[in-house]
Amino acid sequence: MKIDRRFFIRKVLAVGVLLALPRILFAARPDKAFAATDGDEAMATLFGETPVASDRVVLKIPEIAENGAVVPVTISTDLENVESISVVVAKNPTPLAASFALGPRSVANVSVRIKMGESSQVLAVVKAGGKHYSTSKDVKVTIGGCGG
Amino acid sequence: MIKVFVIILVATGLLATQPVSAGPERDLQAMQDFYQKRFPNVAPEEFANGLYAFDEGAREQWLELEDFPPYEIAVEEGEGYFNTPFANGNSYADCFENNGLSIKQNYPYFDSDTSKVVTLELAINQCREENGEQPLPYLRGELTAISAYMAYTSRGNTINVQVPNDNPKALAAYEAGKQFYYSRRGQLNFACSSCHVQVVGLSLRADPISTTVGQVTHFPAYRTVWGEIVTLHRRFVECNAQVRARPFESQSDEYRNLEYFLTYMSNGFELNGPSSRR
Amino acid sequence: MGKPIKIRAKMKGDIAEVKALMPHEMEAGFRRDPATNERVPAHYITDVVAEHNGDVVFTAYWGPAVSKNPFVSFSFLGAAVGDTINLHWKDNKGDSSATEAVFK
Amino acid sequence: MTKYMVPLLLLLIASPDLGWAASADSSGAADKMERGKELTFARGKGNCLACHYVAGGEMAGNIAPPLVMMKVRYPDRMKLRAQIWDASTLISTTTMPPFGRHKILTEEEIDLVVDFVLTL
Repeated sequence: MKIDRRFFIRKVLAVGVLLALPRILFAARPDKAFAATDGDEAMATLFGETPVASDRVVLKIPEIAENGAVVPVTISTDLENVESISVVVAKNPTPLAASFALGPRSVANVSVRIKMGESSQVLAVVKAGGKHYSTSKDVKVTIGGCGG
Repeated sequence: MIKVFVIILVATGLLATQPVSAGPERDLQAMQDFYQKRFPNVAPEEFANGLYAFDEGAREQWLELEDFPPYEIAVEEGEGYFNTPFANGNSYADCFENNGLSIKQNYPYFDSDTSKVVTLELAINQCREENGEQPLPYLRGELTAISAYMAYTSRGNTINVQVPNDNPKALAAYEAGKQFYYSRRGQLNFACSSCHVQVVGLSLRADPISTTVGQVTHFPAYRTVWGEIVTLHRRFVECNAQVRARPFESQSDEYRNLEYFLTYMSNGFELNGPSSRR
Repeated sequence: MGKPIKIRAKMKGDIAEVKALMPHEMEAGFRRDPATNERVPAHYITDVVAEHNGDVVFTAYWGPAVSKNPFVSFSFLGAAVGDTINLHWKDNKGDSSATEAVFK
Repeated sequence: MTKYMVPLLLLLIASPDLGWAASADSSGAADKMERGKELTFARGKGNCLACHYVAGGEMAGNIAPPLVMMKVRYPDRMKLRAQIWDASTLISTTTMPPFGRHKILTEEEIDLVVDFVLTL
């Protein structure tokens, strides 16, 4: 496939308007879980339990990340009543990379691009109906060839 | 995962080791034939996508990035700079053919008056100086963004670099660029061709090596390793530094000639820049 | 004030799909400035909130491991062509940015 | 000393317990082997993984032959050393950097790398 010019349509649909931030919007970020330096600790803090492995959580992430600075991740699930979706990179200095809070109108399908310091297990954790479910994948981060 | 080792016979022959003096047109044909033979399953126009032409895993990640590419930020900034008039009231559009839009396929070109290769970045700074503005630094920032915007307006156009038959100096500049590409340099003793011709498609650690043809189509490029958009010459600087050679200055005669040769080797390809690369 | 968010909002059947790119350094705080050898302080987006018709339909909490110039995409139900989606972010230094887009 | 290196290493691999004991009275041979290994892997030094598969290294390149059965392939240690020092003397078109001729590694470092590589 060729890179299509439609990849970005100029002057896209956005109208860049700067709005005043309503106070109420930002709910409590789980700061403690983000500060955790150990994957298990982050998950214990965030979830309060060990997630159950489930193939209903779908984690799309490259097997070999071309560049650890930008690793595209997509997490989706067909579980019902999804409350949150989180991404944990076990070997990152602070393993919790992102946590998404969903609402009743959400479609449980989220994409984000993350950094990985080194090859590591990556976990996608979905909270649905009060319980935690996870899928993990081992992702290798490429090492550049030139010695510089 | 252990990669399957591929034995490379020294079958790449003259193309791999030393340039044959056959003139630009025959060079181009030989180069394109070589890669087509090396990658029989890759559609010719795919080489414009660099290593993503033949590395499936990397390609998928690249397409993910292209879905909402980070270089859009630079293109938009570049458009803003491009449309901001100089102090004298003129603007970039006044310096270029077709108001500077959709023209990148003609760069670089050989300027008979100065007997030098003129790149788009050089022309942007010349335009500034002619209008009483300070030239911009070449390696990053505003100039790269302007170049990215101009490249963007040229997307889909076919690269059409000329080496005029009637100008021996143009041919000499082309040959100098080609010589550069095939010359070993640096402590590690690599020529550009050592990797991009001789062992093309194989992997240096986990990095597959791209083909010479199609190498320039996507510049300026957003390199995720740097997290910013960079010019072709910045890439040259990095390549030279990586083989532990002393890099030349951006827009030096050496790099301009190299760009001339390298862009000629992509004649017939569509411009698809800016694009994202590792 | 942070840089403007780039956003696309599109109806795909009854699913409202939002994609956004947010120009931001996302400095993790581990890197040293090569010139001064000083540690570059962490500077990253911590919260992203999307609002549709007064409802918060999506919230992202981020750490420093989200890539530079972050990209996010999410989807929800109950929107229609012509509706507006508002997107806001704030970072750990108190900067913020907001934008809105109309579903096509 | 070199001729003892291979059996010693085999011993180390076969039995870590014995390996500890052996390293105590091998007057730094194990240390040297460790340094050779480091130089082989280090990006700024041998960086052999850029092109060669080397056991124990991750994500090796596939540009050049895997470094396996080296003792069988190079019964003559000096031939391996010469290859690392300047591979272009054998094949002029080689892409292998001339580690000795271009002083990428010192003579001493080359010896350490050769000794390690011969254990592969």
